[in-house]
Amino acid sequence: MKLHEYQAKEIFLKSGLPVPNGQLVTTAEQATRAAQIIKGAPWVIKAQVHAGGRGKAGGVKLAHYPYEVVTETEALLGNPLVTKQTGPEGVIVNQVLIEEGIEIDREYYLSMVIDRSTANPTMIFSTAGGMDIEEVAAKTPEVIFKEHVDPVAGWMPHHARNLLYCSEPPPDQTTIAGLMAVMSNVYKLFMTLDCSLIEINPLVTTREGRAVALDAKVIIDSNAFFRQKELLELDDPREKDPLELMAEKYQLNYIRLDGNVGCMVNGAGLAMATMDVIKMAGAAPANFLDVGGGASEAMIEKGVEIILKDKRVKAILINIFGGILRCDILAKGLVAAAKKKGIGVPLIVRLEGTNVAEGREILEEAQLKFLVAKDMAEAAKLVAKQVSGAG
Amino acid sequence: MKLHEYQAKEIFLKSGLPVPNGQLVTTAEQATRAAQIIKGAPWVIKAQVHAGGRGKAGGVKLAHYPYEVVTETEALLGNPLVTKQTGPEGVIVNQVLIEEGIEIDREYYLSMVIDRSTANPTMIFSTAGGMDIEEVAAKTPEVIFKEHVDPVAGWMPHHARNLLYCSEPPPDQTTIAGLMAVMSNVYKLFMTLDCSLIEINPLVTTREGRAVALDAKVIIDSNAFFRQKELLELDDPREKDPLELMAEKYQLNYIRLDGNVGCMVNGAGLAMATMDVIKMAGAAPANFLDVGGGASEAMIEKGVEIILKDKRVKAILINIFGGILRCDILAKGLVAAAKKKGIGVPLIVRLEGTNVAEGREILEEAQLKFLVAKDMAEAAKLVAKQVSGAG
Amino acid sequence: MSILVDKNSRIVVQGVTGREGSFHTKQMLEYGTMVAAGVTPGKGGREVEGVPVFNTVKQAVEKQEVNVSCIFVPPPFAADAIMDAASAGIKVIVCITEGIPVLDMVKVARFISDKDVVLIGPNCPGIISPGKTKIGIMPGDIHRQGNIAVISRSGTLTYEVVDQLTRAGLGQSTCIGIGGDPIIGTTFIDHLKRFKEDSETEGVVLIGEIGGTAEEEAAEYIQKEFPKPVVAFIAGQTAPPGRRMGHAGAIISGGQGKAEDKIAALQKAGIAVALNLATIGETMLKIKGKN
Amino acid sequence: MSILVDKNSRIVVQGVTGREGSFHTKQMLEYGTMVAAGVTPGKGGREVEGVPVFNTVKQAVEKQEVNVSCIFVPPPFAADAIMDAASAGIKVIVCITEGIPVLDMVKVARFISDKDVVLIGPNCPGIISPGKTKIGIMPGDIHRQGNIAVISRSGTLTYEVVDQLTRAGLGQSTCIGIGGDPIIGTTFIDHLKRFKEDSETEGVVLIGEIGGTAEEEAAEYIQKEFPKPVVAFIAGQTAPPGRRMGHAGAIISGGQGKAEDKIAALQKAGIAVALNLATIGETMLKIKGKN
Repeated sequence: MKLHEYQAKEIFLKSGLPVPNGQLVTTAEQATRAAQIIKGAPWVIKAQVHAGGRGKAGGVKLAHYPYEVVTETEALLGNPLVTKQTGPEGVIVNQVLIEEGIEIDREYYLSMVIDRSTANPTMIFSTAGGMDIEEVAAKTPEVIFKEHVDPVAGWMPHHARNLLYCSEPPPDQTTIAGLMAVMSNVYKLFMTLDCSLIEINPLVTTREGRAVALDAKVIIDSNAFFRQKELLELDDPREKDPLELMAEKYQLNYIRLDGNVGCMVNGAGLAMATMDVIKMAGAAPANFLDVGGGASEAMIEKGVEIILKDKRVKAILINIFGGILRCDILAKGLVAAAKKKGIGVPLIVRLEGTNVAEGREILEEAQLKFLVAKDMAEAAKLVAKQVSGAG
Repeated sequence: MKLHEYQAKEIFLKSGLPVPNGQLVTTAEQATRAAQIIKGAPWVIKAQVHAGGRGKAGGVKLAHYPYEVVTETEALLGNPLVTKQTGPEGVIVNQVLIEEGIEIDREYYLSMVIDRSTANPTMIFSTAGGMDIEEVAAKTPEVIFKEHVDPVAGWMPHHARNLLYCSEPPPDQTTIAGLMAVMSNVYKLFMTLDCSLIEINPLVTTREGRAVALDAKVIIDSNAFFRQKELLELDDPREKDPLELMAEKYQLNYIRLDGNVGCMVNGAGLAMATMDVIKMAGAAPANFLDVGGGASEAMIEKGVEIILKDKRVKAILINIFGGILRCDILAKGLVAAAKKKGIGVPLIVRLEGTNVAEGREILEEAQLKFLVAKDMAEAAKLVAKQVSGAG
Repeated sequence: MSILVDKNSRIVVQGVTGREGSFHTKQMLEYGTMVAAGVTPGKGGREVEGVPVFNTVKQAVEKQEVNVSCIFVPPPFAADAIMDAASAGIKVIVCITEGIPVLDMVKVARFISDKDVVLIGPNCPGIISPGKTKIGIMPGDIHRQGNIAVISRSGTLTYEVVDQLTRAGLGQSTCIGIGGDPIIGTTFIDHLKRFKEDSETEGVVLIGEIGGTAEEEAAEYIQKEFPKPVVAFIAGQTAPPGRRMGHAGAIISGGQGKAEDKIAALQKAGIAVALNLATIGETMLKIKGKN
Repeated sequence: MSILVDKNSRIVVQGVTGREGSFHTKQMLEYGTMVAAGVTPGKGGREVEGVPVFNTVKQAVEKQEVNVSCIFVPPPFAADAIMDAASAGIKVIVCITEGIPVLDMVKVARFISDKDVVLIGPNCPGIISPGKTKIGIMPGDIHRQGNIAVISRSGTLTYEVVDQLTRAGLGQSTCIGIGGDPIIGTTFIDHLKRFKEDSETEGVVLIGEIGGTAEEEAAEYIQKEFPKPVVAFIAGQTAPPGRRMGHAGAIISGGQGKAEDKIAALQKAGIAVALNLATIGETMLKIKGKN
């Protein structure tokens, strides 16, 4: 789960991680007041959306006069922001963060992630702050430094020293102390909040040796919500696709994509592979949907409903290899969905595995109109044919 | 550093470790009030002294009427308590803990220590609660169970289960939950307070499944005081030998013993070995004193002063193998002590190692009366002769 | 021969009294797996499907000499269950549980790092050596005993492939689901090393997916040291970056984990990559013939 | 031959700019030890006794190819220093520092448990191979090159014994102070195993003291597997229980760690125990003659 920048910064502040003074506003009036309270000029006006690439898309503005704070805020609020990570329709900006401008001496990049191969929390630090780190990694990997943290002892001062003394000349002692505190706090937060990512880009230092997190990106491991209940409240459903939000409610793994073939599959790997064969057959999946092993009849029904709510969907492919999920359950759910609202688009079904005979029988008895595919390749071909005819 | 039972229980209470209701009193009036506030009968009256073996020595009493609470408290306060761990003069009881009596269903032993060979914090648990654990270990080792804790993950529920399901039939689920919470809290305290020992003997459970720590023994690792400053305030100097207290102030490692040969040595191992040869020569050391490698002239002088404050001392043996500690420093400190207060008892000096020539010269020039020993064996023989003549 | 487990493996099911635990205990018993004990704290003394239940893994080891564990414990308690099994002396731990917090797995990985323990999973279907033993949740009846090994990050996708292999007349030596999480106990390489030594295994199907660099590392190892024929498949060629495709580990992030990079690495290493899932069986038949 | 260190060992002194660090750097250089780098964070670029100072151990390893570290860092920072050295690839770490909290050492011990690292100490005088290299704080001039190894939990007591050996004409192959703390990096047995293989070593003096069970474990090992003559001495025969005799590890507690038990275990294992410190030299001469 992604946090908004302002949420992450509130957490930073509480944990002693220095951030600029700032205020979240949702109206022009609040922006006027914020410009009075917060030290400026300049001020920084930042759209609070989850989509990345906000800066280049005009979601971050600099204001030199109080009136500019207000006009820039007004220009953002309620309007869509189109970034490289949103669709062409963009995302609506509901909240804006107004911050004091900080006089920057040096800029760094700092993040903490899990390194899969070492199975360790790993801090990534770079002297190329404020830039797209993937680009830096591709072009100048020699200015990116990593420290793996052994959970036995956690973050230790020598980790910080290895990162901070990597540049010549190293920062002065005051700055080093400030950056060391930031690093140790980032690790602590990462561990206590079950983060998958903490990213500060840029982390800046001032001429007086103060370290400040100008940006803040935090992602929480959703598997850990059973012990991070307060963090769940920071979830902002407005940032989500309404269909994905609905799927979440029914514990369905649904991701909306750009195509027009709705799919329903059991198992994440098989669902991905199904998307791939659809593409290979010349069509495009409208979604990823893994109903999982423990799916009930009701969940299947809801799944069909969600797929059909996407008006782009021109055909549905159902691909089930019954293991834990039995084919008869799938069939019952499908029939229930059809009875309730009708399906209205061609339906291609490929069933295999546990209780496959019972499943087919249920579908046939219900006199549901559907095409049977004997394997995945055939299913994909059939569905591609349907949508090419329809499209 | 040892904590008093009442101090340990205050810490327990704050960390959610259940203890009986209780009140520390230092006067009979306070005892009267305590008997009114605390639920009884019965009440338990416990002398707060660091020396072990308190129970058998009459330091723990049961009172069935409020007046008994007062009379038992009065009987303890201000009087010496002689236990197997004190000298024959005993220790003065300055404080008494008055507690509600708890109706006991089952008694357990629980402690946490560092296991040297595995280098892990280790929990020791036994169904033989309330008894001397060393005796239990010697007679019925099969009722003592241990769990080593890997610092990677800390205390985990399976550690607790391994200990709690060792007895047949195991306690009921409520009791198990209570004991599991106690165990996990003990581990947390052990780690956060830098303990060398936490011992709860007995840890009892009631018929309703409540777990209560009836006794509490906590020892803090004195090497960790740089990060446990608030714990240092719990130190009770009244429990210490005045000479040891004085030595502590000057960072001298001094332990008072029963003999009459004062010793001053550099290095703990050599100091122990010196005590041993004295004993072997037929005499007995009055103290252990390791002046350490970094001893200054002033520390040597103070060391001699402390040795001489022990009126039983009939001779002094100085055994220095100069390494970091230079022999000339030792000699200067010795001369300074002699000049200030005189030495007054035979002095046997054995010097070796760094700057030994300079050291001997300083002693001779000062016209100090002392015997020179060429090695430790001779030194011990000489000193034994002196005290046998004197004694 | 099979790797890690065989006919003589004695299984303890952790979380045996739960819905999934008891269901699959039955399934495993039916397959012929020697489920010798179950563990659910506080429920010691009962029986599930005729299998005695203990309060601790330690007791199950002492009384029933179990040496392989299969874990169905819910996510909040699964890390403890793995460490419990490892401390009790279990040598092969199969963790089915999906949804364990990744920081719990950081600790688990370090906890077992210096122990003589093999952890399969978590978030995996388990391990099966057809005709000998099945430890996990895969449908047993699609498997046939034979000489092809399968190592996979996915569950149902594996069943799909195994079904295809069986229909193509290619039986399996051992099939392992290594799990779909970012941190898992064993990698492709760990098992490739074992299959290298396994005389029964004549070829390997390697089923990867987007996320991480495990496939790239496997490619490098295979090129250098693995002499048997390998067919690979990578799921998620059409997955968009930044979105978690069901599995916690199936996510393209920080420019890493793309299917195209994995396929390129495998092909560069001279490994036959089936771009179409439906062709895995025939691809294996083809390259096996050549060998 | 010597064990662990020799003429070619390249030393980095951690905490080199401190009082003890700089003093002993000079002493080591005078003895002929190759001190090739020093480390004090924030003081990189300086020199101490002609030795270049770096900000991190990593840099010292990269620039000066050091492979042995000698740590003089104060107790609050010593655990970090040890882990720093181990992470930077140092193979032998000698930690002189006294007073490290025991829970810090719990973490250090686990941290290095799966690394190819030997930790000597903490709270120890170091290691010396007379005539070759001296890494630590022992007075160099009492040592003579020869064939007796010394392993000891104590500092000055070791000097006493070495002096005696030298006077008795018994030179030393390698002398190691393993440290007086409850948790130390290496035990008697670790080094006995090395001395077993060391052709230069013809006999071992083992200096123990009260506390723990390291001597009992050594006795068992020696009886079973160690073929060379051993003379043992245990300090603290007259120490009262429950009191810490200077060293954090020298305490009789919980009925464990008594000198009499240690002596009994050693004697039972057939090891010559010198009850009187003054007779260690002659005892070694006697049993060496017999061998």
